[in-house]
Amino acid sequence: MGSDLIGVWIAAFLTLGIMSFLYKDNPWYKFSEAIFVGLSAGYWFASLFWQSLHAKFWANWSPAVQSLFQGQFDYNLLYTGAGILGLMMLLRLIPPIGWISRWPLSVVVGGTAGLYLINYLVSNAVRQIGSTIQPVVTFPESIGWINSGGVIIGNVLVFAVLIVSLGFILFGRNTTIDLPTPTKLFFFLIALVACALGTFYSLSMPLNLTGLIIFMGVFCGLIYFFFSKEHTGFFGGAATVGTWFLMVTFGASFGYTVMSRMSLLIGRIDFLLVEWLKVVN
Amino acid sequence: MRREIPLIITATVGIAYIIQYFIPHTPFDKVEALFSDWLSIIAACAIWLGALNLLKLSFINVSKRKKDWFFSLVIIMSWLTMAMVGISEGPGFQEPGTKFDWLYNNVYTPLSATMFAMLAFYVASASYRAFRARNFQATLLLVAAFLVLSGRVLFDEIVFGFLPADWKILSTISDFIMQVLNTAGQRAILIGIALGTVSTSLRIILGIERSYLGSD
Amino acid sequence: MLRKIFPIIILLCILITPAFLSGQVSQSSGINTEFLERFELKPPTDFEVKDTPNDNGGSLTLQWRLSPDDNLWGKRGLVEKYVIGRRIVGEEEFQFVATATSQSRLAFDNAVNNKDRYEYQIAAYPFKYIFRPIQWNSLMAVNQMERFKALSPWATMSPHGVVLSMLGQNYSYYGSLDGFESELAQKSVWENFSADDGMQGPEAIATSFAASQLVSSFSPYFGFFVQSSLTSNPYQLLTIGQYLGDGLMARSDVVGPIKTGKSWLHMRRVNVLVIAAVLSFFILHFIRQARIGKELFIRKIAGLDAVEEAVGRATEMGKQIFFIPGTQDMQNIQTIAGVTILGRVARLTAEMDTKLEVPVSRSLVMVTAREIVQEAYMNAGRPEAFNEDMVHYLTDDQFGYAAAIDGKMVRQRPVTIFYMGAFYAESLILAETGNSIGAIQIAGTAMPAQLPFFVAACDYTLIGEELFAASAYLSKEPKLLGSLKGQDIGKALLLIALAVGVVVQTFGWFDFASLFKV
Amino acid sequence: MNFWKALLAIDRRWIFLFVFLALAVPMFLNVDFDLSISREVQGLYDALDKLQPNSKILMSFDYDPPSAPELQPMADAIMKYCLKKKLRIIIMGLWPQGPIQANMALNRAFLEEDINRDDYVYGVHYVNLGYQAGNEFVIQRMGSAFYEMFKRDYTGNRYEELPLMRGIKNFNDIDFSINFSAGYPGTVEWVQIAVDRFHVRLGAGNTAVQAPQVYPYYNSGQVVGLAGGMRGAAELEGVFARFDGGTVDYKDKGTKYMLSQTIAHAVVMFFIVVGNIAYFVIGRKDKLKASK
Repeated sequence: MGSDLIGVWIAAFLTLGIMSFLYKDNPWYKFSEAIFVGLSAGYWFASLFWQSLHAKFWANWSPAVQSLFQGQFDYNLLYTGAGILGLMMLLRLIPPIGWISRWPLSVVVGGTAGLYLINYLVSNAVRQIGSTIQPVVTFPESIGWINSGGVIIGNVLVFAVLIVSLGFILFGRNTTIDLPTPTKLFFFLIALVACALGTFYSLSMPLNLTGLIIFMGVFCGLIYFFFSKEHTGFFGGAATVGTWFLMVTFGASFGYTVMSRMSLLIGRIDFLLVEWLKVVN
Repeated sequence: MRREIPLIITATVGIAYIIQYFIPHTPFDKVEALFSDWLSIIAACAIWLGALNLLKLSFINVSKRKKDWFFSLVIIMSWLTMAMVGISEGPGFQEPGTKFDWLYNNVYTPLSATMFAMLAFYVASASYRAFRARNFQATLLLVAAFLVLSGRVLFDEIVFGFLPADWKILSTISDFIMQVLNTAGQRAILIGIALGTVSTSLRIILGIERSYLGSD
Repeated sequence: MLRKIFPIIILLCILITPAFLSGQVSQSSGINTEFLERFELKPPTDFEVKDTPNDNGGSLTLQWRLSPDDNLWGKRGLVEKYVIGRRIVGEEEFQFVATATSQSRLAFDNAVNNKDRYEYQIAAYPFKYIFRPIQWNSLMAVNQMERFKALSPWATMSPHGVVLSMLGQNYSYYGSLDGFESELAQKSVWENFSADDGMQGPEAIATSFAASQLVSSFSPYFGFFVQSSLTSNPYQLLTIGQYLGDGLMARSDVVGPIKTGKSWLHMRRVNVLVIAAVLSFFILHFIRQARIGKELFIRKIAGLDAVEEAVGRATEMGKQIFFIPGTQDMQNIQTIAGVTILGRVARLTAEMDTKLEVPVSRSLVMVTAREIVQEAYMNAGRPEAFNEDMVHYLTDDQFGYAAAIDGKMVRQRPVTIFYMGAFYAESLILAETGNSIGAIQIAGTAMPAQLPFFVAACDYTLIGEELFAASAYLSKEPKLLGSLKGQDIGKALLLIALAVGVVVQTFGWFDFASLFKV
Repeated sequence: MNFWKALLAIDRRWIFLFVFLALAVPMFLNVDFDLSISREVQGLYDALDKLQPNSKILMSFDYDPPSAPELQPMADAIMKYCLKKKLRIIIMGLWPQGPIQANMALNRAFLEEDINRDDYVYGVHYVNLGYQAGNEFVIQRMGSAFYEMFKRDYTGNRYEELPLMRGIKNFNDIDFSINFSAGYPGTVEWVQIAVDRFHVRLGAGNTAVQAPQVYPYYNSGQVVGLAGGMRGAAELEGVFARFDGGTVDYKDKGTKYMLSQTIAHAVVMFFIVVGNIAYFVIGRKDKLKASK
């Protein structure tokens, strides 16, 4: 029990030490930071030593070598190559032949490039395109995000987004929005009416609106990422709508991240109040 | 010699990786597992360079009695403690009850959890300071954040408590944002990233982009 | 006829009613013989075995249609699971391979070799085993190993304990392995097998356990270790019930023989191959064009025009520049993009004679970044200004690194900070601290979750693909600009595919999305 | 210097203090409220509810202490429910610290009066297989045989010595599986390999950051239920308390934190609003000055 108690006090000391940085940089923080840097570097050093060098290299290579002495060829002898590349890496410590460390480096970079080319193409591009291609008219049993009572709210939202985006792609010529002019106000009114009508009809129509919005968002978002064309005209309008989608995405991930981060802080405060000071049970 | 061989290695390894995705036949089925092991072995060797660099700079600070040299000493000591304890414990260094585990739980975990938790403060300060409805785009970001924030906690129960139980306005809106608008935006970003990655990878494999190899 | 059936129906109703009332199948009801007599489970049909395509052998795909008893009135039926047995052609006995839950139609056998030819059989198992109690003398309290051995022709000793040899036979095993005293063992048996505490005596136990739930069920194809430490715990109570017979286990026909094969091309991935080839073609084509000297237009990327200005400001103030290439290793393409940008920034700092510091969190990144910075200084004609320790390692740990950088920022007060690469949660810690010291911050990452924080706390942010475009834009090298143009063509093709796909899909001409299934 | 300008120029340390107090004070309050239960959490409950006693459930703990505030309450609640319902529990971890978190959840559950530690025998009713390195490859190889990946359990017992594990060869023998995940490797990998290739029924508990990536899998049915972030934890506790209340005290940290969480969100929103009001007021004044 004794070591537990010491542990809790050390943990509390360091927790407060890191938090003291919020006030300003100070020796307590510097101390905690130094411990953190040294300790975590040591942690990774030991982890990589056992989990990579020992578990991946030694555990595969040494039995292979042993069986080689018994006259059998083991496929794991290929790990000799990894060992040599690792040693080459360390040759960096000897500057005259340090350039040889580029060999293992190019293995890493080449491997990464090959792996990522395929992985990203498949999971980020091909799969995403595939799941964006949806029929616009379907008979969905239920639309995922709509709760039974929220159908009307949902439909208003869907139509608002659709119509405003479409309108802007067709009529917006600039990438900035000025103050509302009479034309735009008129357009806005039409959009409003259309929203209401759309909502009314969509309750009985088999439109896959979410699929349509997602399609539009992906389409416009990608247009924003065009580098070799000036963003004007139709292109500009679409790119602008694209940035709207991007911004909403950012806002949403911001909201989610806030939620997550706050939970972490709550966890820390819980540690201080419950585990350490025991003022709350 | 100093540049050509690395370029050949890069191309070979990269192409081998690509091929293994399309050909399941031996020997290509072994490529992925083998190279992922190789990469982590190389990285495990490289960490010696990093660790020595950290120790060297800290040691210089201490020996020259530079400003804050004491903290450099702390870095060295804590590095040595953790690395020594970890190495001496053997392959089961992370099992419960070991000294390494004790250090991990009582020193490392609070430090990293606190650093992680500090984000909460920074999030608050950033939202106070930086999230301004400067223009239409920024306003959209704000509104979306606002709606998602409110839809994920008790506001539906507290603010709209008077509505029927299945009329969860804020949750519905935030679900809509997450599952429709957010999905669309994320996909656009992801597809863009994929294309960027493909072209960067391609340039590296074909030796067009070679800056990572440095100079002769 | 009707008279005969009617009482049975009544009886069934009476038996079933408490089950509905209590919400779960009652365990105390006696053995349901009427059900037994009436019921004969139907086997799954159309059982097929195929070589799993697109692999390096070693796997077979098993498919079947559900047993008609599996799906009663759209709800979970009488089948608890399907048991699959396999034998090498020429062998007599089927070996147990796998079970699949009810309602499943597909299983894989990944434990076959490429040499042998196999035959398969599948059987539907009823939801609940129904057992006939066996004779009392085999419902035994084992207090001596020897006795156990003598009593049971199907139990043999092995170095690890007792093996009940059940291969090909229809026995199942009930038992409590956690008891150490006979009383305790008895108690567990009662708890597990008898819901009626009033029952006494061996007969009662036997009857009740016959209708009770299995502690551990296994298929007849199964060898089974009972307890490795039987000898040290002499009071284990084991009971063995005999399975009522094959009547309840509905076997399908035997299929096969079949052999696995290796394939040379993954057919389901041909679409990726085509897309990759087309993309690569356009990228390489435009790189070629650019090299020949064709002018290529690139739109402005907001953050990047600021790079020079930011470096310039640090020069004026005589302060430092920090460059943070993300917290991931070289095994991340964003890190590579980040250090490529570092090359251009280092060139600027070399030319303007500004102090550059690159604290990194991965050793491999340190090695690479040193190469790059050194080259930049050489190219700028100032190799003497390069010092290896401009690029230095801190720690591999995400937050340890963030803590250290925070400290460095408030102490050294750099004027300009670049964040280019892959970032996780540390992004905001860094950017907020950088903001609090009033530095100009330029960030770029392709991590969607971290972008909002960079957008909020930094002066300029490269979003996603812009990070990859940045090195091209900064260097204005034709080959890089060419690849940007190639990317754009790729994007255009994908957009067209998207639009065409939605139309085709809507009219239902054919399943366009399946072209993008991997 | 007018009021709004001063407000904008406020030292951010005041903000920090404000946040700290806003989160710490609700800790002292004990509130009980009925949350509305979302479909995805209800789905998780239904899936668990359908299991027969003695079904085998595989729990993968793929997180570490920094993410514990969000995930531990979920793990606690599910662990209590499974033990109470007499499900057989198999614990593993793809993150090194996961199995330790699992033991914490077990110990927390055994504190309940209804869940008597003596009734549960290690190796028979529950097993902790420990951590295995190799990320998604671990799941892949478990598909052919658990034994290959976990030759020994967390405390060093051999796989074949554990009565519970003897009847389990691979995913086919698992009735349900739950994954608590804070990132990579996590739910996404479980879905891609265990669900798509080996047809495991999977439920998930996620941090709020990860949950958005998992929602698509929930909508397509690859994940039968999902609890995301603190709200998910609170709902989970709520749903267990509502349908399975009795003497087990499900409402724990998830519910308790929820109030702090709500206040925290309110604080952030408040900051955004105040910041923007100040920004606009000052902006307008500056414009007025410029026009004069």
